[in-house]
Amino acid sequence: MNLFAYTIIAGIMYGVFFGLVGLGLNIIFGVMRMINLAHGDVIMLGSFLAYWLYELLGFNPLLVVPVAVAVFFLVGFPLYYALVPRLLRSKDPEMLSFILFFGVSQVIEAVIIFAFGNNQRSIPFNVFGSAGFDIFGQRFPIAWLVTTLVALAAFGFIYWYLQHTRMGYATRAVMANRDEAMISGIDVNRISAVVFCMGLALASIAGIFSFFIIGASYPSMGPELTTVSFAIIVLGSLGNPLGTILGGLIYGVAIMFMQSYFSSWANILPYVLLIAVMLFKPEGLIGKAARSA
Amino acid sequence: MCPNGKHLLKVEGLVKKFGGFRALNGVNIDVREGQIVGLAGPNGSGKTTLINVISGVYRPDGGSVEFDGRSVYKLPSHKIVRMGINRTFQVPKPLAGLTVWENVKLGAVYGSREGNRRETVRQALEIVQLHNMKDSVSADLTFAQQKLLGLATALATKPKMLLVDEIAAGLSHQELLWIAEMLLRIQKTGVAMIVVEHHLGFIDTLTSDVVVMNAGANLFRGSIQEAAQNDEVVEVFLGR
Amino acid sequence: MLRRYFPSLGVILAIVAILLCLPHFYSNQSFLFNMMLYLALAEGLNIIYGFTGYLPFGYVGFFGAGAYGAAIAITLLHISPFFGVIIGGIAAVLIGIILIPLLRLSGAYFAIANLAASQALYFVVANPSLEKITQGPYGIDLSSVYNADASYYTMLGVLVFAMLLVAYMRNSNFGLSLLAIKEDQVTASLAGVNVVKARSIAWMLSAFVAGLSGAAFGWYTAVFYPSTVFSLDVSVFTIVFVLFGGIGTVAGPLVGTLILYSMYNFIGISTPQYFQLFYGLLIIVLVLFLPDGVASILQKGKVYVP
Amino acid sequence: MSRLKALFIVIASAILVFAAVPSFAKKAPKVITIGTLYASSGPFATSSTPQYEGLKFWVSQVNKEGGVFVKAFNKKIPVKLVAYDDQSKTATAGMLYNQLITRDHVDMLAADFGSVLTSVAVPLAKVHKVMLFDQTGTAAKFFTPDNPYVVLCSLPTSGKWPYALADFMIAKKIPRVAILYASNDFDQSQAVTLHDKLVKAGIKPVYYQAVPTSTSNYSVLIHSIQATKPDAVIEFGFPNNDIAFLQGLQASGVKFKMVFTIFPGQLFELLEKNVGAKALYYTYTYPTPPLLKYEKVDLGMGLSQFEQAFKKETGKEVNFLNVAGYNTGLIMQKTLETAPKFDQLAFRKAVTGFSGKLMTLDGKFEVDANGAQVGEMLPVAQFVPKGVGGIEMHIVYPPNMKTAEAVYPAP
Repeated sequence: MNLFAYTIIAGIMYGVFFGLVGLGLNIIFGVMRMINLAHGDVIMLGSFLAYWLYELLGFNPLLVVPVAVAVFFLVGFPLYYALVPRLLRSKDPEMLSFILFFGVSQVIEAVIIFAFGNNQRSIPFNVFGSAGFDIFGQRFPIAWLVTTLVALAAFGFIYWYLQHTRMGYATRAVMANRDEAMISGIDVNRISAVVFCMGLALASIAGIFSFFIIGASYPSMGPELTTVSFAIIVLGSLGNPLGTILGGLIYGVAIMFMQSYFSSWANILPYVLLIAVMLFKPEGLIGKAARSA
Repeated sequence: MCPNGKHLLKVEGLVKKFGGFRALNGVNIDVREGQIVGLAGPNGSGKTTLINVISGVYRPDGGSVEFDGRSVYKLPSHKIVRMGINRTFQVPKPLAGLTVWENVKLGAVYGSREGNRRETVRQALEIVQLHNMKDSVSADLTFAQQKLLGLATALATKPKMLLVDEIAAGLSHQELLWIAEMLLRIQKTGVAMIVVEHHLGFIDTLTSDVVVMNAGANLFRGSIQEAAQNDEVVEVFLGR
Repeated sequence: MLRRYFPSLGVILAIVAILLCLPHFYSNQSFLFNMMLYLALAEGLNIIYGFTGYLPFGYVGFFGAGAYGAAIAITLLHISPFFGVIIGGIAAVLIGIILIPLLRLSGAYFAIANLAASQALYFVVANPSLEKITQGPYGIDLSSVYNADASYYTMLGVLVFAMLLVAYMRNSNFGLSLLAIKEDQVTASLAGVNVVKARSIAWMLSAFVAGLSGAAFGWYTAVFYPSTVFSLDVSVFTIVFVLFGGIGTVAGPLVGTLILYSMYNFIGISTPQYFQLFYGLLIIVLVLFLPDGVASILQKGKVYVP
Repeated sequence: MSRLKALFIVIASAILVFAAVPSFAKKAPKVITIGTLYASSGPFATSSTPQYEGLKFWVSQVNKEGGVFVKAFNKKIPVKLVAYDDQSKTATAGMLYNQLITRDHVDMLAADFGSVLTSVAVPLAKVHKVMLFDQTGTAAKFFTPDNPYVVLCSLPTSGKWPYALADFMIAKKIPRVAILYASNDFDQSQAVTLHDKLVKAGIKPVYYQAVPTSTSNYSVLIHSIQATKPDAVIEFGFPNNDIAFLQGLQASGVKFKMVFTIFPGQLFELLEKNVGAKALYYTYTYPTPPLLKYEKVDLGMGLSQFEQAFKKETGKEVNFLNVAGYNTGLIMQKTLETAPKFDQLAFRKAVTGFSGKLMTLDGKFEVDANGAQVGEMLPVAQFVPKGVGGIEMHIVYPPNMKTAEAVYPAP
């Protein structure tokens, strides 16, 4: 029973974090209808940024968050304008962008190996203090609590942005129908560029805290994370950013149960979930209502 | 014209739903061999949906469709095509990367499966007068030529029945006359047709047998002159 | 009628002649083997991607299924390695049949679902609870049937088969019908093409080629692990080679593989990151400026590419 | 007829003479070429690179003295190392081993690190009849009677590693044991050995589970283990698993009386850097050089001398894999020094000749008839705190090597 309770609570915390892992991919998909195949590599970049600032300057991971946001907005804008408008004009933007971002992911991986070597890196768990905290009589590392809170804050921010800002309103319009939004005078390119940067920044934030949930970081961890993220956003529902948290929770709790009770099969889970949802419930678990909103 | 020929197509109580919306709500229509039936009605009345369902592009949700004595209800398109029904599109969808010849050849190879394929392709292209462009890539054709290419591909499958969707839209008066004449020539080879058209004058040049649809059901059948006298039809066309 | 096959057959004969003669002058058989392997895989991927537009990111799944299918047949059923290779091909086709529903998904969704499927297959094969059948993660040992020359010529046979398939596709009505499906499924089916059947056949042929290649590779390598034959690099390299060469022709994937794999062999092996960086950049440039590959330069100049 | 016969004899003897001439006239080569692979990237990079450095160090040492003495030619010949990067990928490795043999025509092969990257070399060595000096590829299945061309230079085959560990636990009468292992040949063979030995002694493990080698988060697993209330937890993994396991253990605050992992004893610095010294306090491991110090040697340097010289040349502290790489060089050196003929089977015979009679900084070199290492058995060691934040290691088993009593249960 103890183990059961632990599994559920750990799964929820794990799941909230994995919601954050998928969030950036989902908002980019929502606005641009493109799958950022370099998503996992951006997460990796975030973790390496955190590692580097921690080793060099002793930065607390929480302090890395604003740095990462700034960096990815600075990189994201030129990257968007260099690549995306050209792609949108091509004859098959969906497929070509998919392949293009795959190229980007390979470049990122190679450059990071040049810069850091292919070794594993990690930040010690006790960077937030070595005390644990208790939930329902179960003890968890404090780093997990911090990570969960950061992920929830990110979701809160996206909710606030979409529902309570002018730009968020325009973003929702673009998500609903890009062409109509363009006709009604919204600067679709500018919105897309901002959301693209936001997606990258969110991915990098997930990367900063990945040490405490996923374990050590290494340059070639990207592709697997991209697949897992895609499974999560398909579960939640594609193009609906807030639905991502549901996908994350299902994934988190499921994987924790697998680890507790069928540990040797745990790694197959995200892939089977992904295929099953795509074939049998392609609109995601929240369904049409949420999707058309 | 042979209005007394035997029944070729028989549609009864056909239903098609999109989510909660019933785009077709119990349509009945029958067409005899070699007959041209005009299909008119306001936007959104379900004309194109009907053609999409009969040709297997959409799957129906109820009713029955019989062709040549056999049910084609819920069959996939290629089977319906091989049984002898084909169609054209309002917005042409040629295989843009292939040449004109290859487009039509595909129909001759997979749709009709009989006769001399080369000859079939040549004849189809001659009917629509695209033979001199047979090696052009179809993406390079004009809008009107692409429509004709679609018609030629359909003809290459040797249909007994053609569903012609708004072929007149966007064409000049001259082109209209020429197309009407061509359709009549095709009919003479024994091909029945349902001709969907906004342009009642165009239908008038082809047939005196018109079906008017409204809100996913058939409202009226008769000649154009009778239709003009019918209050319901007039109301539907002029708006409530 | 058969004359239209001549250019394609010419290309195939040239490749075969080179691969038969080269081992007498050039001693690095392993390089030649791997070159043939990627040539065959590139043509196999060309069958499905070039002719139907489905990009199989999980293509390595068939490769691995072939390697394991053959290895299991050889070690458990004691079948001769040559027939083992054919069984490997069949194993891949069986996996292909299971995955046919994925063809309902379009574009990028198909690509990702297929990737997930190959990973799932990898984890099943590598799972220790299947140790009795697959040896789990502990790997396969075929050194008792190791035969470098026999497996070399088997691979050459697989390559010839793959090239002939593509030559057939390039010149036949069946290939034309697949191109039609790639352009527009509705129009194709209204021309009478059985879309589901045609693309499933292309899918299974593509799987068969990858399965045969994987099986021949397994035989040649003799000792391998799940991570060897399910490595995502196999998919990635093959896709990059095909994209670079150009799809839908016999020669395109061959040219792409010959150039890039040679390059990989000379710069990639000593410093793999340089090669990774290079092909990453190459993909970006290709997508932005030459989405149809090198062969399209010739085709734009109205040159026929076999 | 007889004329034909005579012609035949002439031709046959001519062929024989031509075939024989090269072997008579076999001249001493200008250099002895040794082929090897290393991984600069991928999961094995952290282990492979130091092993390669150790081998390179040996090459530079012998070349400083004018080369290695080759008995077959009765003179010293310089050594040339031909090395390629396999990126931790077996497919690439297979191709490169082949290239070393068929294109570079190396005189001897040294395998890359570990069983996975060694596996592809074993059948190639057999087929091409080239001696493969297996450095750390400890899978038992490599060593078969039909393949004389492979010799394991350091560490016994992995299934033999936990012998002392099992005896230690039986001697301590630890009743409840949990075994968690990563599902790969290396770890599984150890888990199986330990499990069987314990069961034989009447200790049935309360938890015995495989997890994927890619497992990177052990916190839930640690709680499942805790639920079975074990006294001792044995985790067999690769370095990444051990790091993740120890991190998870520390973060969860769960305590066991005894915890064992493999790699702190081989890659101490890597582990300490990633998990911190505190996480290692009172845990157990297999000690290897340089933690285990062999100073009296028959060939090459003793451990302290090696540590100094290596640091001087590379600026790095020595770890086990540096020792293993250097040790491989020494075994090759001894082979060349004692083989009377310069051919592969003579090399193999020479190895059998000095097996059991050679002491190096890696311990006693002894192989069985199939070439598997049986000499360098692994004791059990425990880490204990030393001063403020420091750490040191005591060998606690077997009794003849013991430097201190085990602190059990862990405080």
